[in-house]
Amino acid sequence: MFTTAFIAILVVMFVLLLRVALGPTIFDRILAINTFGTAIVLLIALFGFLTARPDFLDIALLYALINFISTIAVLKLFRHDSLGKSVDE
Amino acid sequence: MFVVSWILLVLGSVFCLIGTLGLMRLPDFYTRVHAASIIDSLGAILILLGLITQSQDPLVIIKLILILLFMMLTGPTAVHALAHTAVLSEKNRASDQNSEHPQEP
Amino acid sequence: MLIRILIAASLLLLLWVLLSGHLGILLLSLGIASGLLVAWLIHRLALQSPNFNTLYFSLNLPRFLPWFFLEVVRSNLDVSWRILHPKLPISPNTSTVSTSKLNDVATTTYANCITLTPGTYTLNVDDQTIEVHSLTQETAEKLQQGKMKERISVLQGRLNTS
Amino acid sequence: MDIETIINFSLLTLLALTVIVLIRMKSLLAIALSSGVYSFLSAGLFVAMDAVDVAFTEAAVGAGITTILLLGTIAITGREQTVSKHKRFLPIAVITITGAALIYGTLDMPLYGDANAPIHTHVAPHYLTQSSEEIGIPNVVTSVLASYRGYDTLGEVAVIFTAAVGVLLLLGKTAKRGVRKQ
Repeated sequence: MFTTAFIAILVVMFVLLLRVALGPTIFDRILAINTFGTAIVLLIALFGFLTARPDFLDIALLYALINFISTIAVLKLFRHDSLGKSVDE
Repeated sequence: MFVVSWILLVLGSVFCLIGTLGLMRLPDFYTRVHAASIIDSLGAILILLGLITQSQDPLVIIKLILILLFMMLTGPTAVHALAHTAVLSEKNRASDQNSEHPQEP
Repeated sequence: MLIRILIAASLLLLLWVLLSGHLGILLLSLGIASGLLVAWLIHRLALQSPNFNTLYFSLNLPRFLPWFFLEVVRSNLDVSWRILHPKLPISPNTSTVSTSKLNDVATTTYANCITLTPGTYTLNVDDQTIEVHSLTQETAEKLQQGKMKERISVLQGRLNTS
Repeated sequence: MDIETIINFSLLTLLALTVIVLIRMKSLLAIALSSGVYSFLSAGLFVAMDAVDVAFTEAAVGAGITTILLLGTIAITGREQTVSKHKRFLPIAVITITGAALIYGTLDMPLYGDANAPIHTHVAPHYLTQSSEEIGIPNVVTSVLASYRGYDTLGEVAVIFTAAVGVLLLLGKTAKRGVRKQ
């Protein structure tokens, strides 16, 4: 049961990586990488249940947050050419 | 309960796969965002709900709900920031080409 | 000010307990310390919203969520069907919806809800309008009817519509 | 083939593919973000190997801080990769020899998951059984790091602190110069 979902997520990850490789614009790549983070969170959550030890959820939780931070950081860099400026400018 | 969880997980996987199919099939970035948001919304929700119905430990359920909550809060913000930046950079490029004085990055 | 920091700290402590599941004196005191530290940092960053609208809003949220979940399912099915269709029946377009009479929290929620339902996502938010990219003409028209906005404006209550 | 083998193979394949994608890309921004994918995947592998704490560190440092630092560096330098004109023979030779030496080194190691390996028979059983009484912290790895090997950790923290100061000095100085330009 978990195996089905797990394999589906693995397939999703392969295709997302293909999208990262193909591009064509940088935004396509960032979109694919952001979704990749979601897939990894689901993968780790599923993995905990697959091995009947759902202690791994803390990591999934951490990933859900970190994925967001790095996406926002790269977009801020894209818009302001710097990470230091405040958003109000 | 077992059957419910099984259905939720399989449905979630199917939606994730449809989302990736869309990511490959749809013609440009702005339409691909819609496909990616299938994975981020219903794919993730159904798989996490499937896991929630499967677990007995209340701590595990709370953690899964928190993951779901964080995803639902951060996902749209990231997508919006991405799309907004894409629009801005397209506008910048257009104005650069009009003035024929491309700015140094 | 102090009360607000303490409220935030106790909420964070609750989160700490829920995540760790241990109730020993050492771990609880560590949790209290980190809760206070984070609450103070949030206060320094001025991230807390200046009024209690947020609280009222959150308490009303359970009334909105079931309807919203159905909406998410419906739009997912619609977009999935269009992706699977061999001819890709899409007509991407951008439109604007007004956010008049919504306060800041409600506007943010509205924009996020629009993004969460596949088929539509927000491109730009300003004081009066939200710019939306839709996958098809129909979803754009459906959004224009303003059912979701109605539900969200009910959420924020009739008193503080400033 | 059991499911764990499939997981390990798929994750390793994805890891290799990510590296190929990374090498092929020219935009440094995309590369910085994709290195986050690499960290995510390797942390997934650590989870599959039961090294949850390493996975935690990899997630926080590899995917979080490293990406931000790389982006900060890109903000100061430039977004496009400049292709170097150096000869490629020497780097390939160095990498091949180093890689071969590392693989040769692993041949002496005990098999993966071997219960009779020295690390499982020396002090590990003591830590696993006694740490909750002796230290009183639920996570064994934390009590090993912070108590049994406290001095070791202190040294590590000093090293990391020095590295952080160095990085901040490098990044901070140039950022100030940028402000002066405006």
